[in-house]
Amino acid sequence: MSDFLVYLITGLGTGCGIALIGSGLVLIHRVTRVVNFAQGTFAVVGALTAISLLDTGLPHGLSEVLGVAVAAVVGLLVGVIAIGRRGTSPQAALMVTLGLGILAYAVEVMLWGDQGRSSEGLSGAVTVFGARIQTHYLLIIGVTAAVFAALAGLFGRTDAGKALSACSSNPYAARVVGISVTRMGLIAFAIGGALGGLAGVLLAPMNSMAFDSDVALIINGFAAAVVGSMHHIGRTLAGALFLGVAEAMVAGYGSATYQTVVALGLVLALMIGQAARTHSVVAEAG
Amino acid sequence: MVALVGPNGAGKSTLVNTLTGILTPASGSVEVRARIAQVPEGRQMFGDLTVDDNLRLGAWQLRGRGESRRKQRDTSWVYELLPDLVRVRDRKAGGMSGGQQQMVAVGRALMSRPEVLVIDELSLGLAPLIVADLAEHLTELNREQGTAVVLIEQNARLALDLCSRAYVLEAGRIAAEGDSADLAASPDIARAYLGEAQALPAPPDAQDDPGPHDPGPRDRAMADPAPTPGTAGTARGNQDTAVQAARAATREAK
Amino acid sequence: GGGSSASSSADDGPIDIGMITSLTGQLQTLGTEGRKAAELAVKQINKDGGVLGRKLELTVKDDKSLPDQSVLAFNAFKDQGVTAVLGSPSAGSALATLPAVDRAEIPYISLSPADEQVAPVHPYVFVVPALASDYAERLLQYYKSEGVSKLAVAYDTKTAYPTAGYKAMKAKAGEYGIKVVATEEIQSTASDFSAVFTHVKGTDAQALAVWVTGPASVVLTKQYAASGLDIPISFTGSQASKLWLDPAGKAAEGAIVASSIGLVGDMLPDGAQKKAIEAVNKPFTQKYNYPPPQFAQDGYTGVQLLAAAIEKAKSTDHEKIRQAMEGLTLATPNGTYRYSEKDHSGLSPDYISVNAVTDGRFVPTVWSKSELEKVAK
Amino acid sequence: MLTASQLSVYILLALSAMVTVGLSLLMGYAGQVSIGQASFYAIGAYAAGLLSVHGTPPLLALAAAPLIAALFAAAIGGPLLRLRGHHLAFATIALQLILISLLGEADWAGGSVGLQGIPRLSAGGTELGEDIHYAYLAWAAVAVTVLVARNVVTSRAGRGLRALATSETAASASGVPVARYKLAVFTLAAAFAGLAGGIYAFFIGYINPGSFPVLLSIQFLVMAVVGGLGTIWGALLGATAITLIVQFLNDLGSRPGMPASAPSILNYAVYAALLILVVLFLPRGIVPALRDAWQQRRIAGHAGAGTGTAERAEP
Amino acid sequence: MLQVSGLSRSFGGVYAVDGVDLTVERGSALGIIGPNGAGKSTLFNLVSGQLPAERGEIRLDGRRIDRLSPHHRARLGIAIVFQGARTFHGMSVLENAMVGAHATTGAGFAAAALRLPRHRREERLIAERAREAVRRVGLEAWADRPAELLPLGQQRALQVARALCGEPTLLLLDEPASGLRAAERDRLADLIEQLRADGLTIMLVEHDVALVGRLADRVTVLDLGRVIAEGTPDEIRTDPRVVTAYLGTEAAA
Ligand SMILES: Nc1ncnc2c1ncn2[C@@H]1O[C@H](COP(=O)(O)OP(=O)(O)OP(=O)(O)O)[C@@H](O)[C@H]1O
Ligand SMILES: Nc1ncnc2c1ncn2[C@@H]1O[C@H](COP(=O)(O)OP(=O)(O)OP(=O)(O)O)[C@@H](O)[C@H]1O
Ligand SMILES: [Mg+2]
Ligand SMILES: [Mg+2]
Repeated sequence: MSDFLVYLITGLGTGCGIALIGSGLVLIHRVTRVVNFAQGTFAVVGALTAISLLDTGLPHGLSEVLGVAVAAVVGLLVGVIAIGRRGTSPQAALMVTLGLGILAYAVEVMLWGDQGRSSEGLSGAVTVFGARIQTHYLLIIGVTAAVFAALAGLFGRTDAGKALSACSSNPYAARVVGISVTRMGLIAFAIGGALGGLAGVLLAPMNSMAFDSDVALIINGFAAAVVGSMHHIGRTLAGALFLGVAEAMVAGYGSATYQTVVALGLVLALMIGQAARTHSVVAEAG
Repeated sequence: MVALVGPNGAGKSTLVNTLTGILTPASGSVEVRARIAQVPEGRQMFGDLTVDDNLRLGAWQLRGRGESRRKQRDTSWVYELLPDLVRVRDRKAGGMSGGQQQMVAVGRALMSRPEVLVIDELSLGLAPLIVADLAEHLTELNREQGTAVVLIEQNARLALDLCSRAYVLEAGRIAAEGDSADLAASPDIARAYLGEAQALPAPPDAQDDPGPHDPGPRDRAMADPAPTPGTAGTARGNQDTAVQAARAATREAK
Repeated sequence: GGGSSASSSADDGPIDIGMITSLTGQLQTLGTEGRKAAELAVKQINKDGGVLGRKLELTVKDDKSLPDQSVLAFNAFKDQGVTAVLGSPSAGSALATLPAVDRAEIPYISLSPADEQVAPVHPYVFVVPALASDYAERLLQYYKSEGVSKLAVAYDTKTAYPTAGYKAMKAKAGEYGIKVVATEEIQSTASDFSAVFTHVKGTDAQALAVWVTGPASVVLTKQYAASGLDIPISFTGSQASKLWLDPAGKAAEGAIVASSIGLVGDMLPDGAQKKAIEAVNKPFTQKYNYPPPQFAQDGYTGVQLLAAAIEKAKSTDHEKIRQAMEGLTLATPNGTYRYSEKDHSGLSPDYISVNAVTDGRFVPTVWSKSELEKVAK
Repeated sequence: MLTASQLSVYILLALSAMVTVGLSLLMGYAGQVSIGQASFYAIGAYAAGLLSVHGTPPLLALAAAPLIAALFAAAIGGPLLRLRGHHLAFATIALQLILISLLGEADWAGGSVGLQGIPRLSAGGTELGEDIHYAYLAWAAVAVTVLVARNVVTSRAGRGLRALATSETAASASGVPVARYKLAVFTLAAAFAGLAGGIYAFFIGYINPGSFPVLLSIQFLVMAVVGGLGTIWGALLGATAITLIVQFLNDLGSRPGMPASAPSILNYAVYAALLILVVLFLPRGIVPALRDAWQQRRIAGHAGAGTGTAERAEP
Repeated sequence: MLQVSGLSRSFGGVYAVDGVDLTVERGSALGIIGPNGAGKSTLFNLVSGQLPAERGEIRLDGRRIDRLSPHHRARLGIAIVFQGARTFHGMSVLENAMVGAHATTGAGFAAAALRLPRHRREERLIAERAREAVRRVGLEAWADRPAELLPLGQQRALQVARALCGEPTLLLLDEPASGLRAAERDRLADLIEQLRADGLTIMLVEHDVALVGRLADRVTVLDLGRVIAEGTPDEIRTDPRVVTAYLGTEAAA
C-alpha cells in the first residue's frame, strides 16, 4: 500500500514537472499557433542560471526567481525572432524555434560548459501514510497546482485571456476587432519563457541539467500538451499527470525498461480514442 | 451612410480592408479620425470561443474602467437585436451556422459602439426577416448616434435604399459616385452589374507552386504589406478610391 | 595482408594519426576531454624527439556521437593514408566503424569500452579503456572482501556498456560466492528511480551495484540518498569523474565508485605507476585547472600505446604495427597493458581502483589501496 | 574521381534525399506531419540487416526493406492517421521513441549492442565491395524515388492528396477516399525511407538503435522544409544543402588550430543561424522562392499576361 | 429518387435536424428554406455523408446510403456545393475542377506511379471534362489561376464546376447565390436551369426567396430542425407560419 503511495506521489511529482513544460507550450500555442520547440531550452536556461547564481553564494529563492526572470527574457527574445517579423507563418515560426533551440546549445556550452549541473533542492524526505517521499516533490506539486489554477483563471475568466485565445483562433478577426496580435504573441512568449524557467529551477535539483537536457523535457511536455490539443489547460495537466503516474506505476509494478514505451503507448491510445470520436466537419469547423 | 456597389471582384473588400487598416495601401494614405469597426468578408469567427465571448471581444478596444467597462461588456442589447443568437450564446462560434456566424459578426462590430461601421456584405446568408431588422437598426444608429456606415451589399436595391451616397466600383476603380437616388436611376449601376469576370484584374503569381502552405487570400492579405507587382495595380486602383471613401465616411462621422 | 600506409611512410615526414571522437552530441563531454589529453600526449612525444625520429601529427574528426559520422571520418582518414586511428568513445560509433576497419586494415585504437570489439578479436582493433567485464570482476572482488554475499544489481538495459557489465557480473558472481538476489532493469531516460529502491528494500540484498551511464546516474544517486535505503551503493567507471561527482553533490558521499587507477594516482605509493600517471596529470591540470578525468587518460594512453607500437615495429606499416601491438607491454596511466594475439584489451582488472566518495573526492577503500600497492610498484 | 570519404558523404546524402522526398510528399501534398520518419528508415535498415544476417541473399533482403517498412506503415497508419496536425506529429515521434526503445530490448535484433556482421551487398556471387558501387546504387534508388513521386503528384491521386490537404470535407465530398489516400501516401513515404534504410544497413554494415535518433527525423524535417515542402526538387535540394553544410561545418570545426569550442559553435550556432535565416526569409523554402523570383523576372521581362493588371490600373 | 425518413442529428444535446422526412423526385428541384440555424446545412451534410446521422435513414433509388462514406456517396452520384467557399488552395482552377472527377474515375497510386495506360486514358478524359465544366460556369479565363485568389462569386461557380466533373445525378446546393451580384446571380440561375434540363436532380438551400421561387418546383421549410411546411413556392410564400417564422412581412410582398 505505502509502495503504491510512493509510486503515486513520485509519479505526480514527475507529472507536474512535465505539466509545467506543457503549460508553456500550450500557452504559447494558444496565442500564436506556434509549437515552441525552444520550450525545453527555457527550462535549461532557467535552471543553469539559478545554479550559477547559487554557486556565487546567492540565497535560494532569489537565485531561482532570477533564473525564471532570465528565462522570461529569453522567451521574449525567442518570440521576437520567431513571430516578430510580419507574416511569419506558424509553421515557419516552429522551425525558427527549433533552430533557436539548437542555437542555444552553443551559447549554453559557452556559458556553462557541456557538463551536467545540479542544485540542492528541498533536502530530506517526509513520510506520508508510511510512504517516504522526497520533500522536493511536494514543492513541485504545490507550485504546479498554483500555476495551472492561474492559467485556468486567465483563459477561463478574464477578457485578456479571451483576447489572447482570439489571436490564435482567428488572427485576422483579432486584427479586425483591434487586438494587436503580435504584442499578444510576445507577451505569451515571455510568460511561456517564465513557465519554462520555473519548470527548470524546480527540476534542477532532481536532475542533472546540461545544455542538451531540453530534448527529454520537450518531448514529455509535448506529449502532455498534445493530450490537451495544445489548447486545453486542464487536459494538459491531466495528460502530464497521467504520463508521470503511468511511468511510475509501470516502473513500480512492471519493469522500468518499458516505462516510456507503455506510457507513450497509453497516451497514443488515448489520443486515437479521442480522434475517433471527432468528425472532420466538426474538426474543420471554425 | 455610404454604399459600395460593383461586380464580384471589383475590389470592394480590398478597398474597405485598406480603410480599416487590415491591408496597407501600396501608395497614398488613408486617414480615419474615428473609432472604426468592421464586419469582414467571410464572417471571421473566433471559432473556439463561445458566441458570447465573440461579441464581448467586439468591445475590446473600448478601454473603460469599472462601471463603464461593465456597460461596455454588456451584450444583452445585441441579443435583443438578434434574438436567434440567445439560443446559442454559450456554444462555440465555429460550430454555428453560416447565418448565425454572420449575425455574430454584425453583433461583434456593433459592440464596439463604432463611429464608422464598415460592413462587407450585410445580408450574406441571412434570413429575410433578420435582414429587414438589421437594416432598420442601421438607419436608426445612423440617425441617432450619427454613426457613419460604409456598406457593401449584394442586394444593391437594398443598399441604395439604405444609403445616401454610393460609389460604384469596377476593376478596382471608381466607375461612378454620387447620390444613391441618382445612381439608382443612372445606367452606371446597370453597367456595374454586368461587369464581366473576365474584365477583372488577373491575380498574380498564377503558376504558384502547389502545396497547402501556400497561403490563401486571407493569410496573404496579412502576409505581404507591399503587394506583388501583380496586385499593385489593383491595390493602387483601390487606394485612391479608398481615400475618397474614407473622407466621405469621416465627413459623415463629424 | 599488410596494407601499405601510403603517404605517411615518406620516411622523414610526420606520422599521421587520425582521431575520431565526439566533440558534439550526446558524448561530447567525453570526446572533448579525450581530445585534450591526446593532443597533450602528442605534444610531449614530439618534444622528446617524436617516434622513429619523426613527429606525430594528430588530426581530429568529430563523429557527433553518431555511428555513420564515425564511418565517414574513418573513410576520410583512409583517404588521407593515416598510420593509425584512435577511435571514438561512443560504443555505437566504434562498432559501426569495425567493418570498415577490417576492410581497410588500419590499426584502430578504440577509446570505447565495449566488450564486443574484442570478442571476437578484430585483428586491427585494440581497446584502451578497461572493459565493462573487468569492472564487473573488480567490483565482485571488492564485495567479496567486504563479505557481501547477496547483491542487488540495477542496470540500464538500453545501453551497451551497462548491459555488458551486468551480464559479466551475473556470470562471474558465483566464482566469488556472491548471489544476485535482485535485478532491477532501469532506463537512462527515466527521471525517477524510487521504484528501484522500493524493490531492493524488499529484498535481503547487502549492497546495490548500479550500471548506468549519463545524467541518469546523478538523478539516481540523489534519490538513493533520499530513499532511506540503508545498504551501500556502488557505481562504475562511467561515474568516475566530476561529470557525476559535481552535480550529485552531497548525495554522492559514501558511494562506492570503481575507477581506473589513474584517477587516484596521488594516493599511490611512489613508483613506476605513479610516475606514469603524473606524466599526464601534472601538465593537464596545469593547462586546464582540473585533474584529467578517465576519458582524458584513455586518450593520452591511446597515443602512448600507439607510439610505443610504432617504435617497436620500427615502421609505419599497418601490418607491422598490428604485430607490434600484439606483443606490446607498456606502463601507462591506466596501468600496464599486455596485448596479445588473443587479448586485444590488454588491461587486467587489477588496475581498477574501488573508491569511496569522501569529502567530494574519490578515495580508494582500504582493500583497494592494498590491492593497488601490489601493482603500483 | 571522388575519394572514399566524399563518396560516403554522397551516399548518405542520397539516402537522406530519398527519405526527404517521401516526407515532402507526405507533408507538402497530403498535409500530414511526421516527425518520426526515421522510424521507417530504421525499420528498413533492420529488416535488411536481420534478413541478410540470417542468410537471406542480400539483394532479396534489400528488396524486402521497403516492403516491410511499407507494411508496417500500412498496419499502424490505420489508427495513426485518424490523428491530425500536432496529434499526428506527436504520434509519429512517439512511435519512433517506442520503436527505438523496443529495438534496444530486442536481443534477436542485437539489442542495445546493435546488429553486427551485416554482409556487404552481393549480386550473383560478385560482391559490391567498393563504396562507388553503393553510390551508384543509392543514386539509382533516388532516381526511382523521384520518378515515382513525380508520377504520383501529377496524377489524379496527387490532386486528391493536395485537395484533402486543404479540406478533407470538401475532398471527400468530391469523391476522394480521404482515409485511403492518407494511408497510401503514408505508406509510400515509408517505403522510400525503408529502401534508404536498407541501403544504409548494407553500406555501414552495422546498425544499432542509436543510429536512428529522433534528431535524425528532425533533420529530415528540416531538409524538407528548407528545400520547400511539396516540391520534389525542394526535397532533393534541401537534403543536399543540409548534408553538405553539416559536413562542411563539421570538417571546419575539427581543423587543427581551431579553438576547442569551435565544433559546438559551428555545428550548433552557425547551422542553426543558417536554418533560421532561410526559414525567416524564404518561409516557403528555397525552391518555391527561386520559382517566384524567376516568375517576377519573367513578368518584369516581356510585358506579358502578368502585367496586364498593372497596365489596366495605370491612370 | 431520394427518400429521407426520420433523420436526426444533434450537437451538444441540441437537435439541429430532428426527425426530418422528405422525398425528392428524379429530375425535380427541391427548394429548402428556413431561418438561420434551422438545420438546412446539417441536413445536406447528413445526405452527402459529411456527418453521420444519429437516427433515421436515407435512401437513394431505394438503396440505403446513410452508412456509406462521403466519397462512396459521391460515387453514387451525390454532389454538394458547400455554403461558404471551399476551394482547394495551391491548385489552379482547372485542377480544382479535376478533383471532382474522382467520383467517376478509378486509377489509383499504383497506376499513377507506373504511368499505366489506364492512367493516361483517364487523365485525358478528366482534363477535357474539367475544361468543359469550367467553361460551363464561365471560368475559362481563370482556368490556370490559383483558385484561392478568385473573388467570392467565382469561387462559388468553381465549386459547381467541381461538382459537375463528378457527373452527379443529385446536386446539393447550399446557398449558391449568397454574395453574388445580380449579374452572377442570373448566370447561376441560368446554369442551374440548364442542368435541370439535362435531367439533374437538384436540392437547393437559399435565402433569396425569389431565386428559390424561380428554380424550385417544390419547397420544404425547416425550422429548429423540423419540417414546418411543404408545398409549391406560391403556397409557401403565402403560408402564414412561414411568413412569421422566416420571410417577414415586406419580403413576402
Ligand atoms: N490576397 C490577394 N492576392 C491577390 N489578389 C487578390 C487578393 N485578394 C483579392 N484579390 C483580387 O483583387 C480583386 C478584388 O477582390 P475583392 O475581394 O476586393 O473583390 P470584391 O469586390 O470584394 O468581390 P466580392 O463582391 O466577391 O466580395 C479580385 O480580382 C481578387 O481576385
Ligand atoms: N459543427 C457544429 N457544432 C455545433 N453546432 C452545430 C454544428 N453545425 C451546426 N450546428 C448547429 O446546428 C444548427 C443547424 O445548423 P445549420 O448550419 O444546419 O443551419 P442552417 O439551416 O444551415 O442555417 P443557415 O441558413 O444560417 O446556414 C445550428 O443551431 C448550429 O448552431
Ligand atoms: Mg468582397
Ligand atoms: Mg447553412
